[in-house]
Amino acid sequence: MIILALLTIPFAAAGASILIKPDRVRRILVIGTAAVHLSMVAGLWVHPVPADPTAWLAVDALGLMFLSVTSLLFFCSALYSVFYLKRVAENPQYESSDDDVLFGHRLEARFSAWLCLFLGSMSLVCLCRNFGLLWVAIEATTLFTAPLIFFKRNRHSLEATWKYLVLCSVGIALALLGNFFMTIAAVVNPDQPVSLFLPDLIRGAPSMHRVWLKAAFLLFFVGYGTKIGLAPLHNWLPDAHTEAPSLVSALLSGALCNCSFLALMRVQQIMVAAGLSGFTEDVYLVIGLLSMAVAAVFILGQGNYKRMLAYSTVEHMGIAAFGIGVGGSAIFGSMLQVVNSAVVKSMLFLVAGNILAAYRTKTEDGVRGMLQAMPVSAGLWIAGLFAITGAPPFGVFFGKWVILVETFATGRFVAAVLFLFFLAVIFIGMSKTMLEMGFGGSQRLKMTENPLSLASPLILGLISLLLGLVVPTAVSDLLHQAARMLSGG
Amino acid sequence: MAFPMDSLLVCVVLIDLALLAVNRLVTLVRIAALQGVLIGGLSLYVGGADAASILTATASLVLKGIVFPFMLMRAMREASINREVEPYIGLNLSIIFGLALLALSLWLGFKLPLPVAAASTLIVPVALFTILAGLFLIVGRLKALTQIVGYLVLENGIYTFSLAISHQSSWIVELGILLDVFVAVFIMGVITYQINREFDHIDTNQLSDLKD
Amino acid sequence: MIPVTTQMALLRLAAAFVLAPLLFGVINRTQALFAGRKGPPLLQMYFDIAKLMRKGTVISRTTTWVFRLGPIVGLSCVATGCLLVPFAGLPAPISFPGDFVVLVALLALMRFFTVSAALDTGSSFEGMGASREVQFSALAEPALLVSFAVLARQTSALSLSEMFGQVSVIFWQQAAPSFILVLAALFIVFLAENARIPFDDPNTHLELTMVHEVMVLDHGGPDLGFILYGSALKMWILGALIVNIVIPIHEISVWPDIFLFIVGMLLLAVAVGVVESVMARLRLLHVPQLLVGAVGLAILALMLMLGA
Amino acid sequence: MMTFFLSSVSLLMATGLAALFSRKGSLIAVAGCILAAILGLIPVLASLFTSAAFTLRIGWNVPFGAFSLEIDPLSAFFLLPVFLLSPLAALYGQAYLQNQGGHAKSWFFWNSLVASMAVLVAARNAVLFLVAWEIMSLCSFFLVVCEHRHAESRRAGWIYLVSTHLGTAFIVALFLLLGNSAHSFDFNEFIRSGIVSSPAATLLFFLSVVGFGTKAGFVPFHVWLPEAHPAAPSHVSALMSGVMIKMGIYGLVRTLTFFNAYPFSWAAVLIAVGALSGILGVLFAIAQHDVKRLLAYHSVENIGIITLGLGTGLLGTSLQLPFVAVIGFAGGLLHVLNHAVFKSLLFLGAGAVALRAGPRDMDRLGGLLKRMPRTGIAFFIGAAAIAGVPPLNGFVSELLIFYAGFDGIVAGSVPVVAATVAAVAALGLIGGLAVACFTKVFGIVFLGEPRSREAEQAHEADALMTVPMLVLASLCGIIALASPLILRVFKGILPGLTHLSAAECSFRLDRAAHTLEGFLAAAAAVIVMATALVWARRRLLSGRSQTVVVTWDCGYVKPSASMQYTSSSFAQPLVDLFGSILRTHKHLEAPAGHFPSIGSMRTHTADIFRRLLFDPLFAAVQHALIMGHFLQHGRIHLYVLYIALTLLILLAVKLQ
Repeated sequence: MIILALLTIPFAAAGASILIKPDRVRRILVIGTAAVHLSMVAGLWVHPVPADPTAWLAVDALGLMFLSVTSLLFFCSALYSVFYLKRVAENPQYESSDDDVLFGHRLEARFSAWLCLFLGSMSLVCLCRNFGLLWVAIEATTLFTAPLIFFKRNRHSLEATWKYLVLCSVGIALALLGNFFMTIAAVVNPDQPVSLFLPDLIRGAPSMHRVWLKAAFLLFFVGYGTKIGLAPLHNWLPDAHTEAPSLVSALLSGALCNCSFLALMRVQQIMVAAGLSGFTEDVYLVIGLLSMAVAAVFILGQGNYKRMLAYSTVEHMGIAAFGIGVGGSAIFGSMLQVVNSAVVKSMLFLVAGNILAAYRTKTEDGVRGMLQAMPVSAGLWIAGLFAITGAPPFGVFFGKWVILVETFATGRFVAAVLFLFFLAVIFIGMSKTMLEMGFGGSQRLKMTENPLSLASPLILGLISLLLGLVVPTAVSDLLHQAARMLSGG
Repeated sequence: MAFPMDSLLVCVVLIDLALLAVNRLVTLVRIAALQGVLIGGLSLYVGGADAASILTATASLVLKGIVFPFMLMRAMREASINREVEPYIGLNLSIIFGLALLALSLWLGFKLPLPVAAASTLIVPVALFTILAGLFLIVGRLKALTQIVGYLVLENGIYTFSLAISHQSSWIVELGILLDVFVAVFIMGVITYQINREFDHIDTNQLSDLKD
Repeated sequence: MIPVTTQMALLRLAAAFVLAPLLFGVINRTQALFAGRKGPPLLQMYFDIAKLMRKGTVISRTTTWVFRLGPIVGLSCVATGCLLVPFAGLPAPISFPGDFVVLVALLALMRFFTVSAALDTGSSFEGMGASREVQFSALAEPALLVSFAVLARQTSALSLSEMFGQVSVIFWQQAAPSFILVLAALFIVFLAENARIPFDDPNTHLELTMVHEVMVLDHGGPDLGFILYGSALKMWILGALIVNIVIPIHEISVWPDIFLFIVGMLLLAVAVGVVESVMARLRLLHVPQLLVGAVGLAILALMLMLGA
Repeated sequence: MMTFFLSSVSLLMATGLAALFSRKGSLIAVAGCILAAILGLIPVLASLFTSAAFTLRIGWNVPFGAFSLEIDPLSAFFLLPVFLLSPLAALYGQAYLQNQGGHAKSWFFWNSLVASMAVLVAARNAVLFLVAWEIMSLCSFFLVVCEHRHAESRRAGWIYLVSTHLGTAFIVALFLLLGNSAHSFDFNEFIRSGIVSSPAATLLFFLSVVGFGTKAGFVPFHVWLPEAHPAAPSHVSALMSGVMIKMGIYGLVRTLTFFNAYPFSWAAVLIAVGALSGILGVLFAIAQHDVKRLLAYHSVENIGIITLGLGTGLLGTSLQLPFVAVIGFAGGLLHVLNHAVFKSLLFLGAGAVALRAGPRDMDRLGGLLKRMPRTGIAFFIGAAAIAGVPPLNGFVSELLIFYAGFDGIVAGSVPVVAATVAAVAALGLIGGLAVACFTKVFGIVFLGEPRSREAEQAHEADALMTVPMLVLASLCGIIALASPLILRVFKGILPGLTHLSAAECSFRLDRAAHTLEGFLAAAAAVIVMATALVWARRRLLSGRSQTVVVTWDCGYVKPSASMQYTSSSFAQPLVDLFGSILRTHKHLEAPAGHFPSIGSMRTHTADIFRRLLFDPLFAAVQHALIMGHFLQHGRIHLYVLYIALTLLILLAVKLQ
């Protein structure tokens, strides 16, 4: 019941927001949807719903973990969207003529509708237990976000949207092929339909056809990997994150990439069940390190701070993948990493939105003296820098730490050294840019900071700090459960 | 049953090669539509007689043979797109690449023997080749529209592949897939239209402002 | 309490305090002899000090308490040094393992204060002298310490009294080359620390070439007296180190010991006089080389000893 | 006992937070810091005097982590400077920052820094240690960039941040390897797992030297020190230089306790590192003009001395020379305390000078002793202490190290003698050069005539600033005086390091105490004689003429303050002597012509390690990485090609 509600409410809200005329009501509707969604997810924490063994939709630990992150980030973004939309309404240069085919309605209504649809599709990703449906849901997230990225409707956002669409569609097509391969691998009796129901697949995994399963994994990996943003499949990511409105970037980075990661983890569950985790591990390790390397290369000397954050997302997805490859307790590290980096990264994107609103430039050398001009945002920005690069007392530290511990324990010293090296380079690159932005500044400008623009980043920052000071038992239990699903334990 | 099936599959391969060699945009779209019809027909031919299979196969046939070409043609007209394909990799070279990809798909196809008896042993290599040809179209052509066509060809390849497992998959999922592809192409078409408005023509080389 | 020993120790100490200025007389006399002059009287320095003690002072208005404290602390340091160094074979009044480090440190303290006092005047002459002084001493210090290391290794002792108490003919027989090298090093340090030629020319009248003398330009009266007496004691202490090694014969009996030691000291003064007569002052650039050479000599001595 | 400690830490954090949110927060924070220090000193002193260890374990739900604290004598010894100096420097800082215009929020970082150092030293779990370590680094970073409006300050902060981060990477690797072999991240497990000397252990040692050495300031990882200290407010420099860099030493020492035995080569490495740091540190210091930069280089020097002591101790332990081991470690550790006291004193003094006289360039100061008498005398005592002259505390620890070194020379085999002679000679040279350097600093800054108008108009600092300095100055004397007593606390510390029993340690420490008593006797003799001479001088001069005139000027017509020797000229002989190492840049405009008007000379000594090692290295890495930027060229069809190639390569590699 509650599961169905989680899906239907966002879709209903999407429809409603198209119909509602007054902006204020619609804004309240979006926030309300987010709040209801969040509270229902919280309800799932308190009263877990036992999974119906045959239901396509169910909540398991892995799903709940990603669902919670998504719901939380969506709530914060929805809060932030009020600030953003108000500002857009006051700055008419964002408006353009309304004569095109798709966007034949008022701007804000459309934006809210797409946001709600996005939430619905992401919830579907987290909840569904059928591979075909999972694929559909992932494709749906791609399609629903495209208009959001295109929201600013200028040449650059157009270019970004186009790249996003084409690359993700190609990726998703490959994932579809992966689905077919998986079907073939799972064939037992030629005349009986193969179920793509996750528990069935896991049950049947040990007797699957090895070659097909392996090939299916590789297709899924490349397919969903494109969406996750693993290098060298990540090329849409910096463009889309830069050109989208900041709150959309926050959702892209924190929720969308994570949902795709969840899809890949579903595949990984089958691989583990089939006893092929040895086959997958070096793929994860190599691609994970490669993602970190690519992030390091592009973060160093990056002049555009939103792009820098985008590459940091590539890095973090790389770290998560690396952790999966290392296996053992590092999987738990990956889970920690996913949760924490999503929270911090979203916070940073929201703050980046504030910066963009204040300084009207995405290049870092146009932004100086934030501490003077916008002290709270600057504080969050600098705290975010240290949080995202893995300094205690923020949560990201523990994710990296657990992964490193296991990397050493399994004797992968070269990988560990590379890991540390890339982290160091990324730290140098990010700190140089972000600190220069925060500090200095001879101009004595002082801007008023809108509380609406600060509430969401503050919430996210506090959560990250909390997760760094102590990992609550409930959270660590859930993450351990999720990790166990991926380690065959 | 093998003979007509095999010969139709060979036709698909020939169409793929033709796609690589074509210079005119309209022809490209039409050939792609032809391929869609062909594969839709194949799935009708191979699939079961139950209503669901017929429904999905017909839907795919209608979409790929009629709706998509119509949409693309309309986009071309409205955006007054230049009729040349504007290859990034020359047409002759494309065919040579295409043959190499064909060889690669055959090799991969033999590496991946179907565990179930399928309508034809050629299905896997042909499907792979169609997928690769689609990717090649995306990589090797400059216009946004050609990339949509490439994407469609890629989808065709995947659909061809599904012929191998038509008995095993669930029709609801397939419908969902079709729906997604439809929306994807629809949005792409809209974006193409937008691109054209912004940039005057749909050479994606123009779309390279965002870089490091 | 061991009264007899204490008495003897005090006696030797008294000899040091009384005889130290005589060394300057001997040096000057030797130089005069070489130059064919008559030279100042042997007791000239006693006269100088006595005269200065009776005078008033002239003090620069730039100066502070540091300036006045300089000579006083300097003299106290070397006087305490006399308590640490054994003369003529008997243990020093204050003796403990590692006392030679304290001795070196006392010289550093003296330097710290004299240099500060010199800088207190704000005069560039004195600044110049101070600058040179600290440079030379910084290099002399390792040389002195490594020399002590050689002695400690050879005698297995960690206090000056034990060390020199054990230096005997037998040691000379065992490790003569090492000892000679160490003596050379110590002699270089002796000349440098006491501002003698070839490091410094105490009798020059051109400030630009001076090192030690230029630092005390602004001192006068009793202050200058303290300084003169302090430098005499310093020469006595450093000289004693050398003479203690060169004349390893003790316990013949008390008085001959003391006599022999004093003769040794006077001969050292003559040697200094000879060196000053036959050598010119080195160019300042070459001074560090000589001091680094002294460190090298001491290290070489240690290597020889370890090799043997 | 741990309740006191915990309440001290919580008090620091709570009052620190108050500083963040309240207007009067800085006062609350400073008061909290003082109160917390008093609370914290209770278990510290209890542990030091009874050699007892107090432990505390609280559940902490983080992966591999445990909130495990222990104050054993070693921790207590390192906590001593933390709790001793932080309140003094905080008092000073309160007055100092008021003159600089607030920075009230910086007190949050100040209190967090103190708290993190306290937790760091007491931590018995690697995760807790790392967390505290990082918080310490971050807080100190924020304090360094307190005046972030100056580009120089930002640059310095960034260099510091990068170095400390890279250093931390090594420490992380160290703990990971340790945890790997012990299957736990508790320090006690590290000890129990009994790591014997082996190539793997040597790797651990290497990691700890690099990692902790970066924080401590071992050459060549010291490059951040001369940047960060001048940029930070003076009380921050005092705390960082006096206390925080010692956390690197603490880390190294704590790591040493994990090992069962030390190979000779480790000792040789430490002695070499110590000698190098000591000598190069003081040499670079001599060539500086900025007082705080100079002091920063002296931190490098003193860390070198500490390391020489530790290296000597390690040598003794590795070759079963118990006396060398005990006294070497004792000297090194005592120098930790001593350096904390006099270095923070000097930084506070330099801050007072900067505040009241303006320029940081020594060549524009002078004559301040008359204008700031209390600051001057405190600075003088600090300078004498750091120069290692008796009877102050700096000499006491050096004496112990010398003593250990000479004992090694007497008792050891050939390699021991080689190592200890190197240590002794290096220490001698360092001592001589330090005297040169600090006579220069004190002489140029406080003596002579003022060289600029600002210096001329300087006046004494507030009482809130001078009192902490005078307290520290008296500590310099008190520690020296009490040194034979202080040695006793080491009998609780050294067994873990030297692998000797407490009784064996105590026996050797008594011997060292005997030497210290001898030294105190000599010192007493100096003081008695000096007092007598002062009295005698006064008697002699009473009733005689005492004329006050200008300094003798050799007959020049118009003497002016700019004719005085400057710091550059004072240092010139030594700078020239070591020119091949220092590579000082000279900008000389020689006066020319018959009526020369303007001539000038400026010297600048950049850090060779930064200029010739790190800068090129970082530039090369950056260049190599930025070459990769062409991959993101913006062409979508090539992006699709990447995807296709990735897929094909994966298929080809993984399915063969």
